[in-house]
Amino acid sequence: MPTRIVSHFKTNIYDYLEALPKTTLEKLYEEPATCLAIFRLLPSIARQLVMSLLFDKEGISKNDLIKWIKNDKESLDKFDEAFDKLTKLQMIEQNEKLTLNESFRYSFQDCLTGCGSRQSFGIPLEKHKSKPLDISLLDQYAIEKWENILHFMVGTEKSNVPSASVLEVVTKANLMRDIGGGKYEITNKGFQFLLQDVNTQVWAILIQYLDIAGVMLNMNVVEVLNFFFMLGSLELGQDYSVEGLTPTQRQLLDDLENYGLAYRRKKGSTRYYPTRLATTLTSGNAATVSSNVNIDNTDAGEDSATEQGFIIIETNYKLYAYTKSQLQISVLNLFSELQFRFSNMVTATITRDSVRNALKKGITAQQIISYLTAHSHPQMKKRPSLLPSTVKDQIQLWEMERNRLVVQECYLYKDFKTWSDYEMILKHATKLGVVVWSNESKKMFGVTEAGHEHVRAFIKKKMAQRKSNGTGGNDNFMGNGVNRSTPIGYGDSSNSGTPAR
Amino acid sequence: MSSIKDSVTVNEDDANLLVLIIDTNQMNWTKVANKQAMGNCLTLQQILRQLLAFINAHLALKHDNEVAVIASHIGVSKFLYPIPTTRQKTRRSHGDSDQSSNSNMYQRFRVIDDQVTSNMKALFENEALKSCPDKVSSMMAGALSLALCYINRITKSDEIGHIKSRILIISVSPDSPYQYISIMNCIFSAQKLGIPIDVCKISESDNSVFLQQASHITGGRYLRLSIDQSRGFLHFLMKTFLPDRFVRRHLCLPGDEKVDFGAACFCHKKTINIGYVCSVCLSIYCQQLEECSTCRSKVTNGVKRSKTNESL
Amino acid sequence: MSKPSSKSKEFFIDIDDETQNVNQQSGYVWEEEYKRSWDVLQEDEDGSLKRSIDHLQNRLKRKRLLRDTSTIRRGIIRNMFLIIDLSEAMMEKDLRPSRLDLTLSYAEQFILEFFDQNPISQLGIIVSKGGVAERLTGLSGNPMDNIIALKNKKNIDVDGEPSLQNSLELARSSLIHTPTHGSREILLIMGSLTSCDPGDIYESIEDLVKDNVRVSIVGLSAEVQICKYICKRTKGTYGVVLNEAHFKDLLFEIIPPPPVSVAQSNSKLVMMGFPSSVNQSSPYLCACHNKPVTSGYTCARCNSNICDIPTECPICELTLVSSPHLARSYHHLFPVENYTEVPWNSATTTHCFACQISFPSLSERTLPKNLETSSGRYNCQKCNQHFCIDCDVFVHEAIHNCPGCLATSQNNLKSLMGQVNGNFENYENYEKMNLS
Amino acid sequence: MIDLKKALDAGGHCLLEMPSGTGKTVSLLSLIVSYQMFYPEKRKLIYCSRTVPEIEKVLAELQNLMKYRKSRGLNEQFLGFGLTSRKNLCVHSEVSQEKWGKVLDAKCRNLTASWIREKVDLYPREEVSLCDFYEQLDKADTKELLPDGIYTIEELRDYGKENDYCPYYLSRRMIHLANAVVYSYHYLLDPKVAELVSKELSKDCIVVFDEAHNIDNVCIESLSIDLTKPNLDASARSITELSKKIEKIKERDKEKLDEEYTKLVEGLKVASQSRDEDIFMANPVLPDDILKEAVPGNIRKAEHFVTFMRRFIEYLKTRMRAQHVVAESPISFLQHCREVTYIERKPLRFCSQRLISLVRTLELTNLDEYYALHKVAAFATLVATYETGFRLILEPFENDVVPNPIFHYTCLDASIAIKPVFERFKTVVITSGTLSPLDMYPKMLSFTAAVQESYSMTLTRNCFLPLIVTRGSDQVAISSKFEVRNDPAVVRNFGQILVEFSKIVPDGIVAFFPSYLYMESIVSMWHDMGILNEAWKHKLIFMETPDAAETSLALMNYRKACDNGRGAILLSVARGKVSEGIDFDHNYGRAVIMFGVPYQYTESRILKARLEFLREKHKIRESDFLTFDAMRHAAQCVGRVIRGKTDYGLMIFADKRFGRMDKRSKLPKWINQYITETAINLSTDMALVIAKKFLRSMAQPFEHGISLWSLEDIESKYHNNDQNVAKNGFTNRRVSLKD
Repeated sequence: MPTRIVSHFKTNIYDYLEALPKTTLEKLYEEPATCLAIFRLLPSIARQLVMSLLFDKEGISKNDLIKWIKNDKESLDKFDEAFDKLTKLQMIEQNEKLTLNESFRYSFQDCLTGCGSRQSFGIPLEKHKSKPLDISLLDQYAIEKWENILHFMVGTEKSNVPSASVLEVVTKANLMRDIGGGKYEITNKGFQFLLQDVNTQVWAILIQYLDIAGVMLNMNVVEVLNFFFMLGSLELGQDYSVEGLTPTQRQLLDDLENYGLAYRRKKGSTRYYPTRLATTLTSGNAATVSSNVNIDNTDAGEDSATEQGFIIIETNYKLYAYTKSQLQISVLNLFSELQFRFSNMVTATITRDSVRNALKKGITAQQIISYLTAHSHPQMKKRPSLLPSTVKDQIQLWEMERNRLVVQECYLYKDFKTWSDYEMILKHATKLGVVVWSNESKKMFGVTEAGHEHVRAFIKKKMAQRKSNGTGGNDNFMGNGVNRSTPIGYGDSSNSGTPAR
Repeated sequence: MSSIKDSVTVNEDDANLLVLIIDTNQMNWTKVANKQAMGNCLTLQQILRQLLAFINAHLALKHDNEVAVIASHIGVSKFLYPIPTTRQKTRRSHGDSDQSSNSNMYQRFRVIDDQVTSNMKALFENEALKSCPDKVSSMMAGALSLALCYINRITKSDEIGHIKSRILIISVSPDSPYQYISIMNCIFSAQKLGIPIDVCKISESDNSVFLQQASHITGGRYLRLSIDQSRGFLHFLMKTFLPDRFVRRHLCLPGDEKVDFGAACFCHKKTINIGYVCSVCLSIYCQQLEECSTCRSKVTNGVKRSKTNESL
Repeated sequence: MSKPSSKSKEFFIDIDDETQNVNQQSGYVWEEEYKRSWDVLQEDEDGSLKRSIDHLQNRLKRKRLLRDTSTIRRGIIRNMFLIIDLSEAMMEKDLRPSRLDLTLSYAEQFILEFFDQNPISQLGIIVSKGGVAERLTGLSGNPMDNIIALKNKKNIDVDGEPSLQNSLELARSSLIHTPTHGSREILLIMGSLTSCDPGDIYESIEDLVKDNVRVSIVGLSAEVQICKYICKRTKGTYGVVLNEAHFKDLLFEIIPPPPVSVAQSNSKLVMMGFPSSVNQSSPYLCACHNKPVTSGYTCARCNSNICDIPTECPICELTLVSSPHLARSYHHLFPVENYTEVPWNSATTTHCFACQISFPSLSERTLPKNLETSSGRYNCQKCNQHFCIDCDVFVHEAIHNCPGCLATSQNNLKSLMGQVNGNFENYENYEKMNLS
Repeated sequence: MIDLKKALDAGGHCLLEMPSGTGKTVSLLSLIVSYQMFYPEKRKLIYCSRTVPEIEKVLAELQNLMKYRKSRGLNEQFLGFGLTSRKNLCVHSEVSQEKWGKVLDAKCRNLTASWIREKVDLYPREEVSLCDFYEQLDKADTKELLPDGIYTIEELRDYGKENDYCPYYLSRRMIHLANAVVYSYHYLLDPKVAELVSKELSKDCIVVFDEAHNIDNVCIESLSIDLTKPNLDASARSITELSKKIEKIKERDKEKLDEEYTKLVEGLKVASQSRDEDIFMANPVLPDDILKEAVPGNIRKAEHFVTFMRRFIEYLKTRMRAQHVVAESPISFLQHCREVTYIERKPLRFCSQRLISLVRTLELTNLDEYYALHKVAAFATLVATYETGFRLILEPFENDVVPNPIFHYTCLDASIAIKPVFERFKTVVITSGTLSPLDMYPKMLSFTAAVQESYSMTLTRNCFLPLIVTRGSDQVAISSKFEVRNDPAVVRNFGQILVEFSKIVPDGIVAFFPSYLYMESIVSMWHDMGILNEAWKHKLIFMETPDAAETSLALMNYRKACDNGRGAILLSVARGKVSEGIDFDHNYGRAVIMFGVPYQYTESRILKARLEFLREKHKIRESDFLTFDAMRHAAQCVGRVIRGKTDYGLMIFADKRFGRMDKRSKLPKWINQYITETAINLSTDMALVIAKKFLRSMAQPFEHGISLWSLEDIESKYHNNDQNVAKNGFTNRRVSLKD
């Protein structure tokens, strides 16, 4: 499966899960933690459905269920979407009545009621033994580890080469490309990757890891996933014992340390701490929101700062970023021109060129925008529209202006003898709706690959007719008839190719 | 009766604050319990268990969903969760409460459940309350006021207006007359703030008029469970009261039948269609009097308008 | 005069603080700068400074609150005429977007809020332009009619000067017919500084006094002697707006029902109908607007269809309300007592009783001695619970119950009764009515 | 107040500038009174004010004060009353009906003159009407005429009515017994009057000149005389009259004349004991040496004198015929006079006395007919008396066209008239709302002030807002300068200001122009420009006219309009009646607009002469004096608007010249301190914005705005303390003395 980089981790992981075979899912559903995590990935209606189905065994028929939905367009659509997802994920079993997947239902019930004995939420150790670990320290650790990887990708000097396994994943995900001699260089995907928020990045990596795990390290995917989801449900700053983890998972733990998801005092200690990266795995925009919901929120620390956002953009395309981190700065550098750099902030401007550079690297305007939105300063958040619309639109415009041209493969028909022939064929083609482009004066037109066959067939038929009613004449109906035009290149570089519609 | 349905726009990824008001009047619960046919007996404990599950469900819906639980008890209403404590204390409490057995429950669920149960225990053990004038009613008004204050604070505290709140009342006790005004006040202010008040009334026959109005005016849901229905209590909860304000737009939920506000005269307590209202204290009578029995103000009778109308 | 100016700052900020959903945030210039500095303070972690300002703000928040809560009779049933000046002066742009537009939009908000707070009152609108006064709507209990009248463009074009006397006279002429148990009020929004009157206005004023009509005036530009006189004479209020926010405040000060001296308030029994609501599948015409509707109410006496209550039955003139409407007005009759600030030495509580927010504790109190700070606790006299400033405000502005009194066993009945005995002997009445 | 006390102790003169409407009068009185009350030698308080209403005000204040002191437990006998002309005091049935001051005086005198009463004694049968009020008074014993207390003029009349005393003479007689006398300047300054009224005042009197900002003018007027042709003709006539009379008497009883003659020989002592009823005849303050001398021979005989006078008058007439303006010093005048008519200087000097004695011997009644003649006599005397500080100006044409010759004999030196006052009395307090620049007055009045202070005003809120508008919205500079004053652009801008402010200012606006002429011209131009109509939309417009009656009518309606909310504008003139006497408190004046700087009419020769003199004598540059004069008037006008601390108003100076430092610095301190940098160079629109804001904030209820315990309160408290301290101090001392 190709690693698509997507704007949000939900879809990311979701896609992955969808792809999994029923059996695996079944297995997954045995873990309450996993159930909870997956459950949270669902759209709200779907969640509602699950909840309502959760506590009746006999289930209800779909029609009854639909009765429950207001019947206006919007609601019904939402319902369908939800329903579709559920089925895809094998959560709903649809025989004459709808019921939840058995194992899912049980373990999720357990999850809510706290019965069962799966211990799927990690085994916390008693506090009294060891003094609790300072959270800020954990954050520090996580950030350090994680950013180290990113640094490496960006290729900032201070970065030191991360562990082999990490490298492998990174290359596999083709965020970087091995250019021999232990040298790596970042790829377009890499750049895009950089722009996403931490959560998505983590998932991207993890999923990558899953692939590898499945194939090379022949780990049990289920266990791995379970472990991930479990991490997601753990408490920050709480320490957990490794007992009750399968060997695979223990092995996994070592790797995760490299990413800064988990922390252990020393190698092979029986106690591990999940870091913020881990605990926020399953909770999308948690970091920003929870900070002002919690009655007493403990999160201070660098990444929370970055989570809080540090970028201020003015309508005049000026950009002020309150950050020290080399990484963030170099990321900014991807799509803006840095101007000044101060101890705790940098100023930059977003210009056409800077954006185009970014676009050339394969970064989409959408990504830039989402990046800016994700990291925008609390001050900006106060305003109704987060980014100044001028900037936002302009960036998109800049992107569009690159894709004035789209490329489409097509067959070019030319050198018609007579106008009538041309016209007749064209008429037919248009009837089929396969005409891509046509030109009276040159007596040319192009049809899609799909259309090609039909058109040719049609022509043959015509020719046959002519032959039959022996109008003799030379038989090259259309001189050196069809030739396939394969335009190359794309974007604004393309002077070949057929004009877009 | 103009009742505002969600004046504020709710988005899919809004956090939801659910303030759950539990009527914890043992007398009435036991009453309910006694009413049971043998076998399916519904005690407060059971209810509580189911409620906890419900709370968890609510929290499970979203990572950043919040919940507050208030007990409307005999003669007192109290916060069960959250109980503000200084930071390190909370830590410790986690520490204390985590028997490793509990490890197969989501941390957040556990914390909340523990607190709620323990606080409620404390509430019941509290001797002082046993000696309370009226045993029938519960301090619904107080609970509502608390809830509103809490919500008010939370909504103030997040500037991006990300949190949407609602109130759910689980009630068994009959309305206490004394609380009429205060409950009404609560209702109106809730209406102003655009906070729907859901009501789940567990009783055999009689509806709670106050609470009916509450849910009707604030655009919430009112649902009365007769005892034997209340076996599937949790199920009802899940189906009716779990959906947050966003989802509700797409679901048709039970219990929004029209409510009629019949008024009753103060003098004979009989429902009337046309009555006489004292211009000073707005008390209602079914016929002319010399003096308003409520505010003792002499009535200069001969109500102009009414005369003209009689002639009609 | 640095001191005074700062003073005024404070005073104004408070205005802005508690104007909820003020559609424009433009406060006063000096207030702006004040706010900025305040932000700055927040950013640097200087606790003490932040605190002091916190304290400052609290004081301001409360200043508004301290209104008299002595349970005096209030004219619950009100008859009010809203007079709007439509002279050319209203085209001035000194209030954004223009005096007129702002006035109209506020007038609308005012009307809604007015009926929300005084459901069984009546209100009519008079406009005055070109030296004449014209009645847009007569007294009616229906907010919508009034608002619609205001929305109607042809009603609100400006011209010439207003006429104080004419409009007052016009208002009076319709007010004197209202039954005496209701209060008679006039709210005049005056943009112009001059008025062209046919006769001696002082006579008209005397008449107003005679018929105890209370005139309140909101001036949009400057203080005019005659207005001041009128208000003083008729025991109304006179205010001149400083800016948009202040304008709104002045208007909304009129909304809570005015106290009436027991002497002049002779109570009456007003006949009212409590209509039953109807829901029909097939639409029918309503008596009030002759529009087809499917749901509404039927008059308790003549069974004519009305689309919304409270209102006056168009057929038999019976006032139609529902018990909640009456209930809405109750909190005017039982205001919550003001909370008193708790001195540090008795600041024992750790958190607000109502919203559970934790109080600043003495230990972490590091302050320059010169400015004394509040303990952030406010105490209810009855139940002796402590509340935070926000709750204090919220309780008095929105809920109108003291959570403490209601939520604590010892004095809940007592307090309730106490509240009541303030005014009435057998309070129970209130309850029975709704046990139907 | 401290300062005042110092001055009193030091027995020096002092000069105090106190903002109007801040209880100036009362604070003065309270201190002085307590001061008087303490010291054994009860120094008399003489309080000079400008107009009758002001006198009334002062008396009222005084009453309150005494009430207060009584309430504070010290009851002392204190006599205070106002003194004013017969016109205001007379209670006689028909006499008091008289409208015209002079005539009234005359009538009164006809009933009270000494010889008339003698006549009554002589021939009882012959029936002669007398004023029985006066008779009563005469019979009564001066001692217990008037019980202690404070009498306002009104009360005085009532008192008079009750016990049939003539209030006028009563007050005159009581002066030397009173502790406090309140009267108008003239009684002190005008030598003719002063001589009788004020001469028995002891040296240690405390003299207060209130509202004394233009005291110098008063002084000057009191010594200036204008002779017109009619005057001369009249006097000529009365001369002939005289001669006739003389003839008659010659026949009837010769000896009377002889006796008079001898009297004259003995010298003028007789004249000096002229009796109080004959104010009219009082002779100007003459240098003592003259008083000693005897009347020169050539006019001792009546007929000689008459002819002498005739000659002099003829001479004057001839002078009048001159076609060109003449300005000369008294000396040269006398020179010329001698050459032409051989009239020596010395006899001229005695004219007025001679005339007086003559009149008495002839026992003339209805003296008002001789008014002109006396004027001439006085003129003669003055001319002959003073060489310096005076000037004779002959203007053949009234404003250079109408042939109406006038002989101005103008005093240029204010100090002359006031000199005796300063010399005579130990302490003279000169105070007003507008005296800046302070050093000006001592110079002009040539005295040395022990104390001169200008008090700044401290207010509960900045209750007035001075704005200096220098250009119109179109940025054209505005000014009433002579060159540009009629430039339409300027006029339009002036108009603009009027209109705009009439839009935003509630109730009353008062607008001042430098002069009637200018006002008229501008108003007519405005009319043509349609500006008036514009203004009419917002306010009614009234105008002040030279005619007092019209003006007061206008005023009345103006007030009405302000009261009933219509709003009004009053156009008036900087030196007119409105600018001086009348207050525009509260809604009667929410704004004052000064259109242009109220300079005097510089073409006037008298003024020129005066300027010249000032330059010579006091080294005061013309420009300085002019601006000084202009600004003090401006300040006066502007000061009208704010009376008391509840009051508030705008002060708009519409002229770019106000912006200059030299002008502003001459404004009184209490105004100056509120002129902010931003407000000194505004264009109309800017001014409007500021004004709007100001009006809004002023409209807010009081306590809102500003700190409750205002500086003012503190200060006033401080005053009280001060007094109390003083009092207590005194009382204690008194006690100690007793022991």
